[in-house]
Amino acid sequence: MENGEITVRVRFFAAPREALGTGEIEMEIPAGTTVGELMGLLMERYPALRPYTRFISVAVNRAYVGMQTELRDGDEVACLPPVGGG
Amino acid sequence: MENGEITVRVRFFAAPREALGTGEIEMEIPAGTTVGELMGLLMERYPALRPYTRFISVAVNRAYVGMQTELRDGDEVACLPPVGGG
Amino acid sequence: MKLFEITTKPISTDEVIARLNAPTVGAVATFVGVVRGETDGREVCYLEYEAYPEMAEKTLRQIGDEIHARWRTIQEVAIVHRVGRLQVGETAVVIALSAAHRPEVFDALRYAIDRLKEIVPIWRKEVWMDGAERRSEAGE
Amino acid sequence: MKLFEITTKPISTDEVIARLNAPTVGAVATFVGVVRGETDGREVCYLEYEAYPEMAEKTLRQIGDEIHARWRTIQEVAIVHRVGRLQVGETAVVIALSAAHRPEVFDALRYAIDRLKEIVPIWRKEVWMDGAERRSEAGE
Repeated sequence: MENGEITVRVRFFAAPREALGTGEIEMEIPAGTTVGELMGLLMERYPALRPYTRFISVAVNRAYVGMQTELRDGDEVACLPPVGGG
Repeated sequence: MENGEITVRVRFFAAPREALGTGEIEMEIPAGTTVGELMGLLMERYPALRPYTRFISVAVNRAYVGMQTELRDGDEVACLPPVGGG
Repeated sequence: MKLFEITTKPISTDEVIARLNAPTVGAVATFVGVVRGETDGREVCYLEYEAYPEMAEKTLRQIGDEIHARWRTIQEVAIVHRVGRLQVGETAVVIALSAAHRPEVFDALRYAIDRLKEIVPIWRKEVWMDGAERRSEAGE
Repeated sequence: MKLFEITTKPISTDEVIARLNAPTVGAVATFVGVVRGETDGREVCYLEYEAYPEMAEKTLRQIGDEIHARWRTIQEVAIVHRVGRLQVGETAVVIALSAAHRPEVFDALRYAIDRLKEIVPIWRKEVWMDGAERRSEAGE
């Protein structure tokens, strides 16, 4: 890749976390990868996550973002199923 | 009076109570006296109450009543200035 | 446990909420009235609340009945009002009401405190630091 | 004292209200979310709440900011949400907000709990007495 690789932390909660068997992984991805592309890579590599794809919102560095957001080295990405507090 | 005399307790609170110097008096009044007539008698007998006349609501036996209500022997009448709880 | 009470003792919101306790309760809303340290730009020394206690408890119960008639999802209502001398920061009143779910608790809560201020025979005397006083019944 | 907190410990409404303490406070409204003993006609054994705690506290703070922007009379907002295993009758969340006078506290309170349920990353798993489970993220 022209800008090399970056590393991001990806965090999981609730049902996807249990399906995956862990709450956190590291991913090495090409610089310039978007959130949407990262989701695609995750679903490819971890079939257990596939049932949740449609329902997941994504936060980067603890703020909701859109799928077009470009990731940067060291970002904390969180896969958030629909929330249910209160 | 054709039906004789009845006795009612009259209770006072807040400013009228302090103006009167007591929280409770007994009044002997003619049977058939209305709340409005009792208020007239009180103002006549206790000039200290006169500044409060316009502002007083009346409860008989712990329920708000109108001035036309006829009093009965043993009634508890309360002179209530505008309330200010909360 | 009384749901509608005039008391001379300090009020705990947790304790009033506990009076509503039932396995069907999912949402509780409370209104807490607190003695402010300043009114009209004057520093408050203390407040003195006086009630017609028997009628005050009866009218508090009436407010509960009115709420049950208007909002069918409200399970219980408890209202505790303190009387006597209260210092700045102390709680004068706690209104708590419960429901399985939240939609109606906010309107019912607002109704409860509005009605309390209309019909419950309780009076308040503010005593300021400069020695002046103001009584609620003199108008605000 | 934290105004926006995710905790594993039991929550006291009195203690959350005390976080708002100031001589300018005259009215406090609270919403208390409680674990119900029954959902969909099934008896609840316990609830398990899970959070993304760092983001949950950040979004709670955001709700406070939104309230201050919309209702200028609101003085302070505190929101404490518990996570972990909760039994029936235990408090999951307390929202408390303060003002000098009451008019806006009810709308602001309703807004706070509505927003919490929309944006704060917390999830709930209901475990019923019959052993079945339901997760909030599976839809209700």
